Amino acid sequence: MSEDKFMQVLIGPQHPGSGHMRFIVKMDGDIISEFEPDIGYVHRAVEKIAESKRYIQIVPLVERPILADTANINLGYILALERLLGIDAPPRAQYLRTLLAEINRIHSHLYGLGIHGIMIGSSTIFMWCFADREIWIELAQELTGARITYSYMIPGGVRRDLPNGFNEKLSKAIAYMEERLKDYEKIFINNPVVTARLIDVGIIKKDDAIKLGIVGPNLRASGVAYDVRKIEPYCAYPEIDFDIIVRKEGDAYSRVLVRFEEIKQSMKIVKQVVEKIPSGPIINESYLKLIPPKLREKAEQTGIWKMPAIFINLKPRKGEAISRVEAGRGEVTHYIVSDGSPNPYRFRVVTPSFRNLIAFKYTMPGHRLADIPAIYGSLDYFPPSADR
Amino acid sequence: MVFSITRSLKSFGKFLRRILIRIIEKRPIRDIRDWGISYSLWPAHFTTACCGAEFAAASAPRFDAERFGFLPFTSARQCNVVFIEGTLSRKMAKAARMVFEQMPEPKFVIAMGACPIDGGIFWNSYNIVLAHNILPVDVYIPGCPPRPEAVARSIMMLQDKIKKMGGAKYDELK
Amino acid sequence: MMSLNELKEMIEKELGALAFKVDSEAPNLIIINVEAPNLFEVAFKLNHMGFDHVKVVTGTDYPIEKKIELVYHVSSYTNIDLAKVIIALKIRLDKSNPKVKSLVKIWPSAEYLERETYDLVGIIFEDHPKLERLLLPSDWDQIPPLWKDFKIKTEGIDA
Amino acid sequence: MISLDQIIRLIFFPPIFITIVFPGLIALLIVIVFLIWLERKIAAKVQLRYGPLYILKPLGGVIQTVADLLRYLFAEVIIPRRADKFSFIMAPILSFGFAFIPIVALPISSKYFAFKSDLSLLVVLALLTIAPIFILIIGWASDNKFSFIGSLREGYMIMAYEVPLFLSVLAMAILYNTLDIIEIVETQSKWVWGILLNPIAAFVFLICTFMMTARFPFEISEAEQEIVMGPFTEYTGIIFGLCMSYSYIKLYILSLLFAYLFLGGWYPIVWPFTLNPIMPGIITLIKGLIVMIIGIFLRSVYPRFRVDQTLRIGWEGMFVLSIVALILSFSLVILVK
Repeated sequence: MSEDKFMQVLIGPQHPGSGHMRFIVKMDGDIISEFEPDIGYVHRAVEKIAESKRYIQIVPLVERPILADTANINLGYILALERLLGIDAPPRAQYLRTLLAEINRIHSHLYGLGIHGIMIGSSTIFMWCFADREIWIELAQELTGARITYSYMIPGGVRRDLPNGFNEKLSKAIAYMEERLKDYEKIFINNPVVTARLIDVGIIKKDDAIKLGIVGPNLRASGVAYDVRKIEPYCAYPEIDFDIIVRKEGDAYSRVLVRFEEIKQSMKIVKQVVEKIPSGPIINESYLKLIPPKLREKAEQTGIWKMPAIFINLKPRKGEAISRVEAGRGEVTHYIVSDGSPNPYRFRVVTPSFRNLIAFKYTMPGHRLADIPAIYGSLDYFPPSADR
Repeated sequence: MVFSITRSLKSFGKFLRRILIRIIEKRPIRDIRDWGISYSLWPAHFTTACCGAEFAAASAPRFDAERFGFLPFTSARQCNVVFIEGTLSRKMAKAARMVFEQMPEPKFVIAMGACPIDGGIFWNSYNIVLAHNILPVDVYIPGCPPRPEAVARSIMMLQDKIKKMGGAKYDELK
Repeated sequence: MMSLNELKEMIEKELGALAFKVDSEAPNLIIINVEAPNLFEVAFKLNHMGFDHVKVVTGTDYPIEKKIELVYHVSSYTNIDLAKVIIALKIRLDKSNPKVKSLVKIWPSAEYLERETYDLVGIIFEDHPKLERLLLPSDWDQIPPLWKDFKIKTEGIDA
Repeated sequence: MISLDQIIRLIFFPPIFITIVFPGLIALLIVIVFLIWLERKIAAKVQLRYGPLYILKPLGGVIQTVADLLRYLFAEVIIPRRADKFSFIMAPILSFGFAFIPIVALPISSKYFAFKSDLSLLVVLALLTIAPIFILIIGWASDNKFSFIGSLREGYMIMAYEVPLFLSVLAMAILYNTLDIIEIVETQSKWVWGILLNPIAAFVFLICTFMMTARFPFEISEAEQEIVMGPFTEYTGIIFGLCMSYSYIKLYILSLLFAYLFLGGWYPIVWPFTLNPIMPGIITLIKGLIVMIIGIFLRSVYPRFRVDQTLRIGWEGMFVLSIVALILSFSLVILVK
């Protein structure tokens, strides 16, 4: 223990409430006076490795750091790549992308809600969220063939068509989830202990949220109606009706509520997507041409497409492209610099967790030690995605 | 004088410890111990990378690793399994080694995912460490990320290793 | 609603001689090329216009020209019109002496982004509140990993 | 030669039976093993899981805690280099001991007890208050910041739960006009159960029990996500086993005390075998178990409070309520007279 009146506490990386990072906390009694997140424990150099990989190989690479929200991160990369290639996905593919992105958003929010629950000691909400998350994971698995690393979006389209009987399963899942959300309200949202722990804790005011550049539900909980899906609509979002959930308080509880309501909004979107989805090809015609007619016929019957061989040697034009996508945790920005070769010259991805990191430093001071997990959970921070 | 007493006490302690270990390693006691340990594998809360998401799913209702007596617990001191969940970065490798050394014996290591085996998709990264370079891994789970069923399988494999192959040895006998 | 061209003209008028080239490549992107000494002033004016946060800070190494290109992608939360575009603020720095004035005072959201750029690309931001290693281990002693002369293994024959 | 008869008589000799069999060591061990399993199992049930299962599938893995105990028993005991070795080892043993000793003062029935005293209720409570002091010593001896913070939290909590607890017991003592547990139970058998006479005191006692035994939502001193394992962060092996059982022992004793004070002790049914200590013992145990199960069930409903909130509940909620309970008791006594 240091001699002055401050005590320095190091929390993590092996700590039940830290995740894959370390907090360097300076305590004045029970009050935090300085808070410094020490990240980099999961830094695996995605950006450097991407420079050694072909464009299509980066699709699975960008997913790995953000395992809880792979579809959205992938979508962002594909959008940036498509801008470089000057190609666009057909309408059906756009709807399928939206479908997967929203399913992923639901289970990403459930993940965040569950982790937040266990952070303040409610193991039940953790278990429930993770149990119900499996339902959405299974739907996505049915659609894409993988549990969480979908690699579903490819330049110019998607990998697979909607499987048979998907709509019934989806409507069943939505009906079930709506019932469950009522249970969540009983055990978590309206629990007196939860409200006592979260209300007026970790307040980020509107001005601060803008200044610090917070993203996603955390930003919207502070009263800023910023959602990339509305500001710069991509995929099928322009044709779909949904609301941006905004709350004014900016405390940990309102962040939970925003996430909670967004699950409902996502289910609304998913419902509309399966109703409105147009028929047609799922890959851009210019790539479809490259598939031999026999294989193409077979693919149209089964709905499973084999990727054309050209994908290994995609050569975008020289230049750069930036894309932004509203992922579950917030805005993902992909920035690609191409020099015309099959490998990107520079690949940059800024994930929502990395943008939210700054919130730790400026929100925590003034709170108690016991508030660290409450605020940490409410920010829905996913360390591997911040470290990349 | 005092110094020599403490030294002799220490050596007596070591001697006692060795005798105790000999007794414990005898047949009936060893079997009881192995049975107890194999159903009480508690990993420490130590998430090294993104496979942690699937690890969490493994202890969640659909897969429920607690059926095997597998309970993620708080600190290294009270646990006996280090669960390497995915890539070990250089910074994290130091922590992993420290966590392993803090654990009381007998202790085990399960390495999850392709990254601890050979680097996986990050094989050419400058910042990763392979698990076997720093820890004696008992069970590997291949996959990127492995499914929660595979995690459950790894627990059963470790149980078998302890029960049938005498996996739970104290360090002095290894 | 403001069209992209109107916005471009507005920015050109606002910045005047400070920016030597303003153009737009994509429908949502305006690129402003700036000389390093003018960066702080340009950023100040952009912030005044309503671009209130930094999205991305990227450093790209160009070894042949011995330059490092530093890009700030800036946008707005408060102004819906401005939110629809992203401004790329580009500065070219000498690789031998990559120093630039930090923009944290103008955009606090750049703090960790700049720190990461310092960590991985080696650009030194003057006046930064805490310019230390972020992602790399603190005992890292090699050249910044995102420089092109930092080689990693690649697939193929040379692997 | 000692005959079988003598052995039986020795076993059923009250001081031995009470300390060794019931409610002493053996019953305690079984109850703790059962309780920890039940805690995990109930939580699992609420959480749509199975909980511990494969260790003994036909009985739902009821011996899971035995396996955990075995692991603790055979695990290496690590004493950190910077710890104060003597107090590091002695403090948990003593806290375990002092938490256990009050059992001696618990009677099984009006004719079967280890010793009869006019102040047996006071003895139990007084001995129980000693144990937390060793938790403070543990925090100091471990030289770990989390242990230190955890034991400080325990220190803050001691006052907050003990004063209302004592006041609620005092309220009941006024009502029964005695401090002897046996007489308390006998009085209840003549009137009604204490929980009906003074429900406020019962409520305060129950909440303070959960505070004292670190049940949710008052699991403050061992708050996992904040301070790892609280005071016991550095402990390994069998000593950690002692630490872990410490709060369960307290829960056990306080639950039995709750049964004596508020639930009529061994007296719901008039049993025919007066000499037999088994029947009244079982009845008391069942009543105690109900209280314990309520305590462990709360885990799956509530998250945990912050330490300042808990202190506020202790001082502004429970303390005031316990005063109200005192007034209620006074007025009842005056009314009856």
